Amino acid sequence: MLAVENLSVEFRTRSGVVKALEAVGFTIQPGETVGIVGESGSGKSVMAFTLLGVLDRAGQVTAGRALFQTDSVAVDLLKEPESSLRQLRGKELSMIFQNPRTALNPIRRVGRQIADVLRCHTDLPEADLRSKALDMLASVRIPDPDKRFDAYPYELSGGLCQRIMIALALACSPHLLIADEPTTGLDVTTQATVMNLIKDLAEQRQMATILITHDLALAAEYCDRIVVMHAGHVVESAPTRSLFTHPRHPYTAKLIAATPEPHKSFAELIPIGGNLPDLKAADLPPCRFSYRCDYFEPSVCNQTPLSREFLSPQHQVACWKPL
Amino acid sequence: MRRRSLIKTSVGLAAGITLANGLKACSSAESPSTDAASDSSSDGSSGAKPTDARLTMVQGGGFPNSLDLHRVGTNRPAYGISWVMYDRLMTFGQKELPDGTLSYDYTQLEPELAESWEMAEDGMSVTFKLRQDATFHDGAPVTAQDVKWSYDRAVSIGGFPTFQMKAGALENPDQFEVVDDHTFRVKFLRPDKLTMIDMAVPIPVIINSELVKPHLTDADPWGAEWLNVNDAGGGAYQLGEFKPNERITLTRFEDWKSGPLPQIQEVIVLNVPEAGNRRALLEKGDIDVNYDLTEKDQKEIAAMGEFTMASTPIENCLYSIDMHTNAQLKGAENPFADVKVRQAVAYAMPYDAIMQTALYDQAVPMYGEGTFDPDSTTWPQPTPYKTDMEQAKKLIAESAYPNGFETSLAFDLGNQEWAEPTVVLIQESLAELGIKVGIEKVPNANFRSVLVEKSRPMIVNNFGGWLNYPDYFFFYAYHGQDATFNGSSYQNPEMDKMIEAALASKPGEPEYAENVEGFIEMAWEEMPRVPLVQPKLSVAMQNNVSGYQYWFHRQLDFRQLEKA
Amino acid sequence: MLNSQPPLLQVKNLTKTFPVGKDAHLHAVDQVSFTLQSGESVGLVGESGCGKSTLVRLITRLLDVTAGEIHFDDAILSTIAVRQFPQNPYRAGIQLVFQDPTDSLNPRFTAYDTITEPIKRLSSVQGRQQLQARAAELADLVGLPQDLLSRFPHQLSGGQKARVGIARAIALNPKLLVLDEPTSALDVSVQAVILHLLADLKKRLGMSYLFVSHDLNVVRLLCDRVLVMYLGKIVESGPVEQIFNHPRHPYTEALISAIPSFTAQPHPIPLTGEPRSPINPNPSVCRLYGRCPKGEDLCHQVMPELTELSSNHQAACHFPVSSDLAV
Amino acid sequence: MARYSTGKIVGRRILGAIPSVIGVVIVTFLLTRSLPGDPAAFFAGPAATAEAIEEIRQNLGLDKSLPEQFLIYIGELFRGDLGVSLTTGQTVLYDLLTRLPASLELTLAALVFAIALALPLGILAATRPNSWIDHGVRLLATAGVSLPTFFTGLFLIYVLYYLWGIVPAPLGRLDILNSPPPQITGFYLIDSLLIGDLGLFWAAAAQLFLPAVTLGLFALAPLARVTRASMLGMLSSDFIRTARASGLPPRQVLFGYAFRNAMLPVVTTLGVVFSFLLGANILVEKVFAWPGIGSYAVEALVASDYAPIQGFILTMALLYVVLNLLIDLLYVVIDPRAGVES
Amino acid sequence: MTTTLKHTRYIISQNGITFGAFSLFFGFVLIAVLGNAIAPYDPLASNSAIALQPPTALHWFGTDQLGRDVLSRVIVATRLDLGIAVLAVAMSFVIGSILGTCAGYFGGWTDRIVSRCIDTLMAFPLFVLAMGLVAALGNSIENIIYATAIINLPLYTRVIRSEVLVRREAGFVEAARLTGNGDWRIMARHLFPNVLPVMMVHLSLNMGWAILNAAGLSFIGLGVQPPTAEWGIMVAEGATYIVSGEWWLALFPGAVLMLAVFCFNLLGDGLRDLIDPRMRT
Repeated sequence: MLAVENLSVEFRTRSGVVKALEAVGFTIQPGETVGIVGESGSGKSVMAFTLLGVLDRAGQVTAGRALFQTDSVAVDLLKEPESSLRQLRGKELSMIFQNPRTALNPIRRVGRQIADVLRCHTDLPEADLRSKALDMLASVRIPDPDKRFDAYPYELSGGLCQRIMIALALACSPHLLIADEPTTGLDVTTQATVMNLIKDLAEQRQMATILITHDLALAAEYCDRIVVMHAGHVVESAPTRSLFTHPRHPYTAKLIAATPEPHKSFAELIPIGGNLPDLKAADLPPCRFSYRCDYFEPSVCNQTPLSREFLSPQHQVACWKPL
Repeated sequence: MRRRSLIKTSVGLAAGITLANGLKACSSAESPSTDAASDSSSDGSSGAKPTDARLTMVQGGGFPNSLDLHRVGTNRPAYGISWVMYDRLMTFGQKELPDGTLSYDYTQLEPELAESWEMAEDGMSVTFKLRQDATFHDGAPVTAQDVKWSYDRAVSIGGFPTFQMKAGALENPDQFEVVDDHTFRVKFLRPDKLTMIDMAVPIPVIINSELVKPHLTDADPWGAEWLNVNDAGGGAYQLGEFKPNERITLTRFEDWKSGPLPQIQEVIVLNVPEAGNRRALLEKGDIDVNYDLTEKDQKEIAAMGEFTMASTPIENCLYSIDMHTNAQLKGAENPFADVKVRQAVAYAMPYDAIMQTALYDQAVPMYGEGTFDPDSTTWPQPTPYKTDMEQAKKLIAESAYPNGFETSLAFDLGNQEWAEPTVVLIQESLAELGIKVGIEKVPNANFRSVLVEKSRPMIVNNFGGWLNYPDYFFFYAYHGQDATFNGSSYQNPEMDKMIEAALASKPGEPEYAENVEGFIEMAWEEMPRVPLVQPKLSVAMQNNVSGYQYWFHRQLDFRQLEKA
Repeated sequence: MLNSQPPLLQVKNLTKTFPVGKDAHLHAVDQVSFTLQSGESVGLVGESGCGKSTLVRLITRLLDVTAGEIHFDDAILSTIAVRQFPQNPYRAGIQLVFQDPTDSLNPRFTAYDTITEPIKRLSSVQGRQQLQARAAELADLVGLPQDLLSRFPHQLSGGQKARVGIARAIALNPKLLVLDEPTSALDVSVQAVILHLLADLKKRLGMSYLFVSHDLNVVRLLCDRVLVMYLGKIVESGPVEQIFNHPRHPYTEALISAIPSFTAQPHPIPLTGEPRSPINPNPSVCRLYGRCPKGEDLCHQVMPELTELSSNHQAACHFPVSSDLAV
Repeated sequence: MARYSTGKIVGRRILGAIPSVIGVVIVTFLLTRSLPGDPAAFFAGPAATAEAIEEIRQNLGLDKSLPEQFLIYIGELFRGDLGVSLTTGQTVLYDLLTRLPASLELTLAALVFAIALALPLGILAATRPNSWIDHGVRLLATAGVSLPTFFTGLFLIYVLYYLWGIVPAPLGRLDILNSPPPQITGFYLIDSLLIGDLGLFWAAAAQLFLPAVTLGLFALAPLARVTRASMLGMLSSDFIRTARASGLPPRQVLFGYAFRNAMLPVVTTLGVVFSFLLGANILVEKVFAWPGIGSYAVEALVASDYAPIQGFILTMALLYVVLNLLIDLLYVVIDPRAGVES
Repeated sequence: MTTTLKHTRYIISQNGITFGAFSLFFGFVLIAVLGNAIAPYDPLASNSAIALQPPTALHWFGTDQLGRDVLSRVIVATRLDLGIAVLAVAMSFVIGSILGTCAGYFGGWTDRIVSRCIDTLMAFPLFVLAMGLVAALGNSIENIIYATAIINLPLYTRVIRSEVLVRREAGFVEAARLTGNGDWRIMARHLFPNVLPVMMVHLSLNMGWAILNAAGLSFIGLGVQPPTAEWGIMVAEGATYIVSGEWWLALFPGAVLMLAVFCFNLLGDGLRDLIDPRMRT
C-alpha cells in the first residue's frame, strides 16, 4: 500500500546541513500496523512529516520515492504537486500528532475542526456536517458528543483531546493512518485506552497504521511489524515477535535491553552507551551506529556504504555484522 | 474728501502732528459738523460697489478665542473680529503713509455710530447724537440705552477693558447718561487728552443690550458667557460660524449704516498654526490673505513680486533687550545694576547681524543714528548706540565686572522666529566681553509670568502702546511704578518726574517737548533697555485684494478690503 | 528494611489547597501521611495531576503547607516559611532532582556555575580552587565529562543535562534526595543510564530517595516501597514487589495492567469516565468513584481510609482487590 | 474554571479601572498646578496691574490652597463640570465634544490605514521568512517609525500639496468651500454619508487622507512587526501542521486558522498603538491644522490653561479605559480562553 | 573574552542587516566621541554673511539661518542625542527592572500596587505626559531625559513583570531556592539575567523613540535651549523652512535622526542574539 524507497531528507540550518534521513525504506500493507521505533532525533517524525508533505520549510527531500496505492489512487507522495497532495491528506492518509492539546486549533470548537476537514474532502451539505462530525465523536467513544462538539480544546482533558484528534484524522476514513507518538504525555491508563481505540478503529476500517513511538514495549503490544530507526537510518525491520526474539541489529538488541519491562530486573536493564551522532557532521560514518556499537570493526563496517541483508523476507537488517 | 471739522483745521495748523492738538481743538469746538454722516456715506460711495466676493484669511499663533472682547482672557486676534462685528461711537480717519499704504489717522476722529458729537461749554462732557437709522443685526434699533449699557459694562467688567477705559479717565457708570433714545452723554471726571481717543479704540463697543439681558445671571451680570459665542452687534459684519481655534465666518450686514457698506460679502478666517503651511496656502492661491507672516516670509514673498504686500512700522512699538536694573536679583548681586555694564551691552549688540539674519531687514533699525541729546519727540527714535566692541570692552573694563560674569537671557517662545536667532547672536557677541549668557526659552504663557515677576536678569521684550505717545510708552516701560512692561524694573525718580510731567502736558506745549526729550536722553544714558528695532506689521494678499489699511490695534479691518 | 529507629522523614496529615476563585479550593494534597526511613527508597506513583508534584514541593519546602506536619530528622520543617528556608541549616539536607532537565537549569549558567551554586551558598567549601576541585569530583560522580563543565545548558544533550541536575542535587550530600520524575523527559537509552547512575549514587552516598514517577515500571527498579496517589490521596502503600504483583486497590491494579510489555498481549483494565474534580471534593466520596469498575453505594457514602491489609501493605478501598494479577 | 459573561467582564474591567482614573485625576491636577506659568498673569492681559492680576486670581479660584482647589475641582467633576477653557473661551465639555470626534476620526483612519497595510505585509513577511520580501517589509516599516511625524507631515505637504498639488490644502477637516455636516456622530465621513452628501464625503476624505497617512506610517512598524512574529509563531505551531495534514486548503489554513490565532498579540498591540497614536496626534494635528483635542491640549498647555488640560487628560484616560475594555471584549470574541479564570 | 568576540563576530556575520546596524551604531558612537574634533566648523559660530546657503563644497549640509554650518551641528549633536537616548532608556530600564521584577516575583500586594501605578501612568497619553512634565519642570536637557524615562517606565515594568511572571515558577528558579538563594538573589542573579535578552529589543527600540520624543517636544517648543545643537530641534526648526525651499535645514538632521532611529530599531534583534547564551553554539 505504501512503499517508501531510498528516502533522504536534509535540513538546512544556520549551522549546517542536517542529514535527517538517509536512504530510508519500508513498506506497509493494507490493514497492517507497523511500528517505527527509535530514540528522539532518529528521524521518525521527519519521515512522517515528509510523507504527508508538511515538513518545515528548512527540510528538503533530496532523494527517494514514496509510492502510495489504494483502490482509488496510485501516486508518488514525494512527486505530487501540493494541490493534489492536499486532496489526499486527511482523506486517503492522515495523521495523529504527538501533543493533542497543541495540535488542535485552540480557538475553534473541536466539532467545527472536524467539520472543517469533512467540508474540504466530502461534498456533504453544510447541514449534514454537524451530524457527521457528531458520529465521529461518538465513534471515538467520546461521552456526550453533542456537548463536546461545542467545546474548545482547553476545556477537555488530554485523553479527550487525543480522541478528538483521532476523530479528526479518521473523519474521512483514510486508508493509512500515521500516529506520531499518540500517547506521549498521557497517563498510562489513558494511554492504554487510546491505543486500544486506535487499534479497534483500524481493525474496523481495514486501515493501515503507522505507529511512531520511542516506546518499544508499546510498539510490541500493538504492532504487527516494527521498523527500528537510528540516526536517520532504518537499521532493522521485522515482524514483532521475530524482532524481540531474534534482534539482529546490535542497536535493536541494546534498545530492548535498555527498556524497562515488568519482569526485567534492575541488573537486566542495560544502558546504551554514547549519544546519537551529530547529523550535521561532514564526516558521518557510513554506519551511523558505529560509535556506539560494541561490534564495530573498522575494516568491516567502515569500508562500504551501508547495505541491507535479508535474513528472512520479512526480517531485514542493515548491519555488516548482524547478531 | 472734504476736510470736515475743526479738528482738521487745528491739525493743519500744528507743526508737529499730534493728537493732542486735535483734541484741544475738539474740546473747543462749538459745533461739530452735523452733516458728518452724509459725508462719510459719500466717502463710502467713492469706494467699490458691494459684491458677493468671499475673502479667506489665515491666521496662526493665536486665533480669535471669543466674540466678546470684554471677557477675561480674550486674546488680541479676537479684537479684529469684534472690530467689524460691533460699532463704536467714533472711529479714526484715514491717511496715506509715505510708502503708499493706507493707515488710520489718529489725528482725526470720525463718526461711526454717532453721527455727531458736541463738547460741553465747560469741556467736562461730550454729547453724542446717534444715527437714527442704525440697527443691530437682529433689526432692533440702536438706542442710547444700549450705548450706556455697553459703556457701563466696559468700565465695570474688570480686567483689560476697564483698565483701558481708565486710561481715558472713563471709570464710572455715573459718567454715562442717556439723554434721549438717540442722545448719549459722557461726563468727564477730569480733563484728559486721551478721553476722546479712548472712545474710538476697540474697547467701547456698542452691544445690543436687550438681546443680552435675558442671559444675565447673578454670577455673570454682564452676560460674558453668552456674548462669548453669540453676536449682539450692529457692525458691518455679522457672525456666520464660530468654531474656536478652527474657523470664523463673517457675512456682511446689509443694513449697516455706520459707514460705507463693505465690498466683501463673506469673510472666512482660518487657523493654520504652521507658518510654512500658511505661506504655502498663499502661494498656491488657496487663500486670499496671510495675516501672520514671519520676517523671513515677508522678505521672500515680497521678493516674489506675485503678491500684494503691505508692511507698516508698528507705531509706538519696540523690540528691545531689557536688563534688570535692581542692585539685587534673587538675592544675588546683579551686574546689570551697573550702568557701565548696560552701556557696554548696548555697544556690544550685533545690531546689523540681528537686523539681517533674525529680522531679514523687515524692521526699522533703532540704533546708531540718534544722539545723546535728542531734539525730537518722535517715538520711537534710534539710539546713538551702534556695534562698537572697542567701546564696549572699554566700558566693561571700567565697570565693576572687568572680567565679565554669567547671566541669562530669556525670550518668549511665541516670538521664536526672530527672538531665537537674536538671542543666539547676542550670546555670541557678549561672550567677547566675557559675559556668558545662558539662553532661556519660555513658553508663551509663562513669559507673561516672567514679565510680571521680573525675575530674569535679561529678557527680550516686545512692547508697543495703542496710544501713540512717547510718554504713554515710557509710563509703561520706564516709569518707577514698575509696570509689567518695564522689563528692566527701572526706577529713577528723575525719570518718573519727567514722564509724569509729559503726561500732564500736551503735545505742542514746550514743557511737553522738554520732558519727552529729557526722558529719552535719560533712557539713552541709563540704557536699562536696549532698543533694537521698530517692528513692522505685514500682510500678504493676492493681487486682486486691495484696500488694506493699517490699524494701531494691529488687526485686519475687513470693511475696507476689496477683492476683484 | 524496617527498623525501629526514628524515620528520616515523617509526613503527617499533610494538606495543600489552592484557592481557585470564590469559595473554591483545589485540594492538591489531601491529608497525606507517610514515613521514610533513613537509607530507604520510596516510590511515589500516580497519574499527572494527582498531586505528586505538589507533595514534592511541600516536602522540599518550595511551597508553604496548608495543614499537617513535616518532620525531618529531629526538626519540624512545616512551620518554617518557604521564604526563610533557604537560610535554614536543613536546606542542604533535602534536595530535589527536577523532572525537566532543560527547565531546571538556568540558561545563563554554565554547568560549572550550576553545580557550584549550592556549594557557594550553603557549604563551607569556598575559594576558586576548592570549588573547582569539588565540581570536578561531582562531575566524575555523575559521569559528566570535565570538559562539559564550561558549557551552557543548550549546548548539552538531555542526558548530560540530567547529570548536571543530579550533580547539583547531590553537591551538598543531602540526606534525602527527592527525584521528581527524573527520567520522564529522557529517551529509553538515557533513562537506563540515569537509573543506573541513581542506584549507584545511592549506594555510594547513602542517601534516602523519594522517587516520584507516573511509571510503576521504573519505580519498581529503584525502590523498596511504593506509595500510590490518586487525586491528592494516597490510595495504596506497600513494598514494591507486593504492590506490583498483588495490588489491592483497583486504581493500582488498573495502573499496573496498563503497563505495556514486549511479550504479553495487552488486557488493561479500563478506567472509564473522567476523573472527579479536585476542587472542593466531597469528603465522603471515594475519589475513584465513577471510574472504578467496582463503585458501590458505600463508595459514595464513606471515604475509604488507608487500612493495613497485610504487613506493611495498606490500601484505601472498601472492596480491595484480592486476586493476584496475572502479568 | 469558570467562564464569565460579557457583562461581568465589562463590570470587572470598569471597576478595575477606577483606581487608575483616580490616579490620573490626582496626577493631572498636581501636574497642571506645577506648570510654571501664572494663568492669572496670562489672562489679566498685557497691561494688567498687580491688583488686576490678583482679582483674576480670585476669580479663577487660584488664591485658594491646593487641597481646597482640588476639592472644588473634584466637586465640579462630579457635577460633570469640566470648567471653562480660557484659551478658546468655551466650556471644556463643549470643546472636547466637538473636538474629540475629529481626533478619533483621524486616529481611526490612521489605524485603518496602518492595519490595511501592516497586516498583509506582516503576513507576507511571515510566509516568506528571511526572504528579501521579509527584509524589505522590515526596512519599510522601520523607516516609517524612524522619522518624526511632524517632519513626515510637513514633507508630505511640501511634496504632495505644494509641489505636485495632488492633495487638498492642509486646512483641517474640510476645505474652504464646504461647511461641515450637521453633527450626528461627529465623524464627517459618517455624517456626510448619513445626510447623503457624497461630495462632502469625498471632500472630507480628501482632507483626511494626508494626515491619516502621516500618522499611520508611524503605526505601521509595530503592527507589521507583531503580525509577522505572531504569524511566524502560528505557522510553525502544531495545530497548523494538523490543519495542513488534514488537507485543509491553504487559504483556510493561513487565514482561518493561523491568522485568527495570530490576531491575539496583534489586538494587544493595536491597543498600545491606538493610545500611542492619540499622543502622536498632537503633532500631526498641529501640522495639518486639524481641530482635534491634541492641538487643543497643546494650546492649553502653552497657556497654562488648567481646565482644558485636565479635561483632556481625563478624557484620554477614560478613552484608554474604554479602549482596554474593547480590547478585552475583542479578546473574548477571538479567544474563548480569554474570559476564563483558571 | 575571545569567545565573546568570536560570538559577536558570528552573530554579526550571520545577518546582513544586523551587521549594517552594528556598523552604523559604532559609526554614531565614534562621531559622538570625537564630536567637536571632527566638526569642520564651530557649530555655534554664526556668520550672517553666509546665512541659509544651500549645500556647497565648503558646507556640505549647507548653513542655517545664522550662517552656522549644519554639518558641524549635526556632528556635534550626535553626542547629545545619543546621551539623551542612552540616559533616558537606562533610567527607565533600571527603575522598570526593579519594579517589574519585584511585582512579577512577589505578586500579591507588591504586584497590585506597582501595577496600579503603572496603569495610571499608562492611562496618560504618553506624549502628553512628557509634554506636561517638561512644561512643568522646565525645558532643560535633564528634564527631557526624566520625562522620556518616566513615559517609558510602564513599558519596561510591564514587560519585565510578565517575563518574570512566566519564569517565576520555572524549574531553575525552584532549583535556585533549593540551593540556598534568597528572594533577592534569585531575582538578581537568576530571573533578571534571563529576561535581559527579551529586553534588549525593547531597549534599542526605545532609544530610537527617545530621540523622536525629544524631537517632538522640540517641535512644540519644549526642546533643548538654543543654541544647543540637537537633531530634533534642528529638524523641528528646519521643518518650517521646507516650504520656502531651504530643505537642507530639516533634511540633513532629519536623515541622520532617521538613520539613528533606524539603526537602533534594527540593532535590537542583533543585541538580543548577542546577549542570549542560547545563540552560542
